[in-house]
Amino acid sequence: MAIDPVILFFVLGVAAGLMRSELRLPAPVYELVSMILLLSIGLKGGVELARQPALDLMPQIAAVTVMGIVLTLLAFPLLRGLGRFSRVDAAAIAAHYGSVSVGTFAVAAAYLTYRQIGFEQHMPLFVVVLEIPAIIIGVLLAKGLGRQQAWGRMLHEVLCGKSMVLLVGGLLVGWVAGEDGVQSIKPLFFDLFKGVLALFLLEMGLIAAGHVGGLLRQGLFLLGFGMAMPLIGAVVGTMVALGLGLSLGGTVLLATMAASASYIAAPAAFRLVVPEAKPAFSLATSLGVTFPFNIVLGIPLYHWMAERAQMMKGVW
Amino acid sequence: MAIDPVILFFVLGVAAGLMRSELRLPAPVYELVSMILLLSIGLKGGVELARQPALDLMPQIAAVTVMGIVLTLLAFPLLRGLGRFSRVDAAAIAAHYGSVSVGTFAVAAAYLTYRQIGFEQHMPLFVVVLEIPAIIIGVLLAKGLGRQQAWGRMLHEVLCGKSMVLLVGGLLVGWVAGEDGVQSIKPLFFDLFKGVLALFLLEMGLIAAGHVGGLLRQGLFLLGFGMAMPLIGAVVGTMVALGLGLSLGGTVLLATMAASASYIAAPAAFRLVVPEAKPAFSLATSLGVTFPFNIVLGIPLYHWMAERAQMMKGVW
Amino acid sequence: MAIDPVILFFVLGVAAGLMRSELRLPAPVYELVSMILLLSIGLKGGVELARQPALDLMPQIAAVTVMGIVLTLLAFPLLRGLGRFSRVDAAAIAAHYGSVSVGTFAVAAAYLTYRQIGFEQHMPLFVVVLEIPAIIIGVLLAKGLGRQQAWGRMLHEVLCGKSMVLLVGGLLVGWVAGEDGVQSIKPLFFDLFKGVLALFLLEMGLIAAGHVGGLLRQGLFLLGFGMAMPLIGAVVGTMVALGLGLSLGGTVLLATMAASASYIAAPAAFRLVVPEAKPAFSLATSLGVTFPFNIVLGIPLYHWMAERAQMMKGVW
Amino acid sequence: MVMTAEEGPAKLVSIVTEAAVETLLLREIEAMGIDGYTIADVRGRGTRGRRSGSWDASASIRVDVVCAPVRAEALALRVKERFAPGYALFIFICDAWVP
Amino acid sequence: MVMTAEEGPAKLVSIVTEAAVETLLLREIEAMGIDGYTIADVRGRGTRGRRSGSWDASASIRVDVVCAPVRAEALALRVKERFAPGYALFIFICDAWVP
Amino acid sequence: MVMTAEEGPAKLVSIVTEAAVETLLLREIEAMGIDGYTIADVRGRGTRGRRSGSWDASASIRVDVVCAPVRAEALALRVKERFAPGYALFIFICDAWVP
Ligand SMILES: Nc1ncnc2c1ncn2[C@@H]1O[C@H](COP(=O)(O)O)[C@@H](O)[C@H]1O
Ligand SMILES: Nc1ncnc2c1ncn2[C@@H]1O[C@H](COP(=O)(O)O)[C@@H](O)[C@H]1O
Ligand SMILES: Nc1ncnc2c1ncn2[C@@H]1O[C@H](COP(=O)(O)O)[C@@H](O)[C@H]1O
Ligand code: NA
Ligand code: NA
Ligand code: NA
Repeated sequence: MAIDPVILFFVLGVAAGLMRSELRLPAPVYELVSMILLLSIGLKGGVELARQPALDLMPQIAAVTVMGIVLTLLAFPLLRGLGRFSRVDAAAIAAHYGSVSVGTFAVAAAYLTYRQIGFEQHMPLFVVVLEIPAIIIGVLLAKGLGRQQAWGRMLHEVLCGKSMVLLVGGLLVGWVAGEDGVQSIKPLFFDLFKGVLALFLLEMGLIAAGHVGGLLRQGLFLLGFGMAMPLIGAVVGTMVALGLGLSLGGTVLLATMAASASYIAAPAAFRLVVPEAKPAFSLATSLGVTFPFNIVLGIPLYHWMAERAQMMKGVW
Repeated sequence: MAIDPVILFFVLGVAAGLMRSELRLPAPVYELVSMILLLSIGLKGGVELARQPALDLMPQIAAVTVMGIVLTLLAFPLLRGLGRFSRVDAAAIAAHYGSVSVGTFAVAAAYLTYRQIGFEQHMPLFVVVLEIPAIIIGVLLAKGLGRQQAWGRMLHEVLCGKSMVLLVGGLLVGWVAGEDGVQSIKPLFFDLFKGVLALFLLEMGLIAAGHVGGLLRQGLFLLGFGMAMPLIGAVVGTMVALGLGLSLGGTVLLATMAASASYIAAPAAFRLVVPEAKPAFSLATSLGVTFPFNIVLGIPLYHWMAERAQMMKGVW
Repeated sequence: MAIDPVILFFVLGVAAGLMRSELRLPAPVYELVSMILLLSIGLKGGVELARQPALDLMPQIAAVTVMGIVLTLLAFPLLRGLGRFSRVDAAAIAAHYGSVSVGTFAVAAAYLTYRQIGFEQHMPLFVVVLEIPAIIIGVLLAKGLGRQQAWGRMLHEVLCGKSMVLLVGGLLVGWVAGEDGVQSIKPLFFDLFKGVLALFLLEMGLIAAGHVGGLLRQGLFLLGFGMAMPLIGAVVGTMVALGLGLSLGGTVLLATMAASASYIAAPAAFRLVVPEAKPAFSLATSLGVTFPFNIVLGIPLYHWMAERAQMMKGVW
Repeated sequence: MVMTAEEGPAKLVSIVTEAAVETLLLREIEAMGIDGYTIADVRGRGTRGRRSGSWDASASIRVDVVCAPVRAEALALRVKERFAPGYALFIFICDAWVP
Repeated sequence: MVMTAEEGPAKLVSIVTEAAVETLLLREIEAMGIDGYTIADVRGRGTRGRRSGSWDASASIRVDVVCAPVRAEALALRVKERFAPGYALFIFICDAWVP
Repeated sequence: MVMTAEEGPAKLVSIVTEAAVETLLLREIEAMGIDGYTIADVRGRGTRGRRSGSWDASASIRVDVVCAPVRAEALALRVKERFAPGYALFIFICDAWVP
């Protein structure tokens, strides 16, 4: 089966970056592109929320929240013990992995659509839900519960960050407007989605290529962690999905979310709230290793894993 | 009936602005978005112009021109007498209200389409027509007829301003190319229109939120004026529409145009030609009060008014 | 028959430029627009490449490569002998005319689609092929074969320039993904193509208007050359197309490519590799004369010429 | 007559003002016979409030002119006289050296 | 109390730092009673590596503040103290003159 | 060896040139052992005409380098020698102080 072209755009970006081409998305274009992606994912989740009673989703939302916290608490001791990172750095990296990457989610959704595998339409809602708890736990791990005063500002930075406002805002707009309401804005936010994602992945490829050098300098631990942690996350995500009774497609998506590491909301929040944490560590790992790993190898692997898991579950 | 999502984007922008989120459209994206809107409205008007003999529209064009002048001359004494504004400030604000807001027009057209209420397809032409006379009268009120020399430059600023070139240019392109000709550029300029309008309104919401503070400082008069003047305008617009025999939808649109205040062409022209006029007054009122008032409350109200008026006319 | 609206956008740009309007595309928007155009043309070529055995196209690719070299070698002595240009300037201008203008190609393809004249779908491939040889020959003419050392860097600049990476990258993505694969990104890269081309031509019009002054100063030779050279190119292109047995549409396209002068890849490469060549000469001629000449008069003329040629060929 | 910044001691005159007057300001500068300047799009805050740069009405530019010391003060005064009454405007001058 | 750059001798304090802290930095500057500054979006390189400016995490800003000479050093120190430990930050000061 | 701007007196070297040579220029600067600079996208006018910045061929950059006074002149000369013959280029130097 052919490769999804959006992945090819990522590969093109990496190649251009390694060839030292001067190609780059101008900053305002990158902002436009990521704005459309975030709003679009939010809108999709909101439209689904409008379709079913929100209360019915509460148990799933709770489970996903707990999953975000558990993943952060799993990653932290690994980084602290095996990786010998300082407390703040371990906490920051752990929070990135407990949180979620919108771009990876979009690639996985595209992967399923491309193969005509259905999934629960409210999955984008979980992207929004999963962004937050890991960041809060990460900050707690980094700073302890001591400095009360900064919490207000921290919550403000997390909840009023650009990406969060667009995701949650899109969700609310989609929820209030509903399926019929969003028809008129579909051509921009839904039809163009894959094309815009292609441009986004092109830039992500260029950025990832730029992080390769930094990664080699920081030693092999992060390279290994950046591929092992997604696998742990995918197993956890698959188990949660089974527990929630999600479909095959939904299982693949939740596994991918758990496996993915944030590179938009988490870096922005940590930069402001825990500036001592070095962004080079978390970004190089999440963007330079985990993101390409997930979109090229991970998603097909989680697909295979979800198939096995669904089969085994059927047997029991 | 559900709320149009484009309005929700405006509300999202206001909310994000008040929450002091760092969300903002980068300047080049704002320019792209407003370019597409202006060209699109011009193109639509031009395509209609191509469909019917331009001469037939002359009486309507003349009536709309006179309406723009009358509205400016109505607003000026109100601002001078009741508001106690200086001559130049009163003239500038009056010109903003005699002119028209492209964004408000677009929201009203979307409102009608959403409710499947038809309207004369040449209405965008009136947007173009209505931009100019109020600005010229406003400059005359501010400066008197004395300084001959500056008139050439003033006309140049008004007619060669970015927004005017795009509106009139789009109109001419649409006129020459005609319905068939513009088919190939429809996906960008027509299909994406509502989505692009949503992004525009998001930014307008952010800007409006930023003007709230300024408004409170300038006292209550402008707050009242910013809601009373649209009502006066809407009544005038409805009457003109009845006189011209427009349909229900056309009446709503002309009332909305009359009720709306410019925040693109007029500010740009006045900044260059009458710099003594303080933009804070006119912009805070037109963007911070009249624009949200119109899109949230005004348009449904003018719809109701137009229905009444059409019924009364039918009775006579 | 109506004029294609994309041409009207160019005319609008020229008019706005001459009227000294402040209208301009912000630099990041220009970059986005040209990125989409280049990727789109590459993708289209690649999809076609996927459809037919690449080997079958080898003879055509070779013929087009030779055509690019011949055109450069034709232009050089004209510029050196008649135009009395310095060696480097003559070489630079010649390379621009041996290379190809993506914008002109897009206008010609739109012209044919508009008139429902079919053409070989792999023509975009030739755009990519034709970009390169003229630049290399031009640099050879300017610098001689002497300075070995700079060749690596020169090839890097030519092949890793932004426009080349996007064209070739799009081609490879389209090739690997194939017709089915690119379906999901069609709305952005294919459906919006003409609208995006309209914005591009608007900016090209503004730039061309700015070059009019420079052109008059550089004397009449370049004015004449900028119209004569496309005619020579079109004749060469038509002959090559006949030799290759292309359809009517394919003949028009190849003639137009041969007639067109580069203003993206060639200027960028020469600026870096042969900085002594004055860009004012080559850009003013290619953008200020040849580009408008081709899109307004040239393409219909080459259409007429191709019809004659096809008829004459039929007679033999 | 056209004058360019000559080598040696010079002044850097930085003019921050509204983007709306770019054309008028450049015309004024060129009318003094100065034809070297560099423009950047900026945002900021001053006595006339915050200018966020996000849309036309709030866009600012910074025009940097390196010129002979004797012309710097004259340029600054002329620009101030012409534009300070109506527009957000801030000017500062630094010593510079053109190598 | 609000202080604006007065005419006469002054200092230009140029602060280059991460775009992420724009709001915090401006709050700090304003807390010193300074309400005039100009901001530009930039990219660059320094002791903390290359900052390409192409996306959020790598975006830099340059904030130029013209103020009274006595406050320049204090401003620079306060900003350094607050932001240098956690963020990419570079400050330099030039003599200026407000005409 | 890598040198960063040290605290104390320094020079600010501002280089305005064509965006096309950004990579080459930075390589030249780094070859002198300087690894601190700030880049802004600008437009402007000079002896080689107007550069509107609206598309590739007309794009300009401004590279600001703060370095030790002894290296400033050398940097400026080296850049002039390499780029002035072929490219639009303007350099000016100001006294600066790194706090
Ligand atoms: N003290 C200052 N330092 C740096 N920039 C300033 C200063 N004062 C004003 N500006 C800039 O100049 C613009 C206009 O200033 P003003 O007319 O005082 O509002 C502001 O928006 C700032 O960008
Ligand atoms: N010597 C210098 N000259 C000019 N700009 C500098 C210099 N050093 C640092 N910068 C700027 O300040 C930012 C932060 O510097 P740093 O914290 O040293 O990485 C860099 O990304 C540059 O934009
Ligand atoms: N006197 C000057 N003051 C400020 N910037 C200048 C000056 N002269 C030239 N420039 C800038 O340097 C660029 C190249 O200069 P030139 O090589 O003289 O055309 C111009 O496009 C301007 O942006
Ligand atoms: Na995760
Ligand atoms: Na009105
Ligand atoms: Na050619």
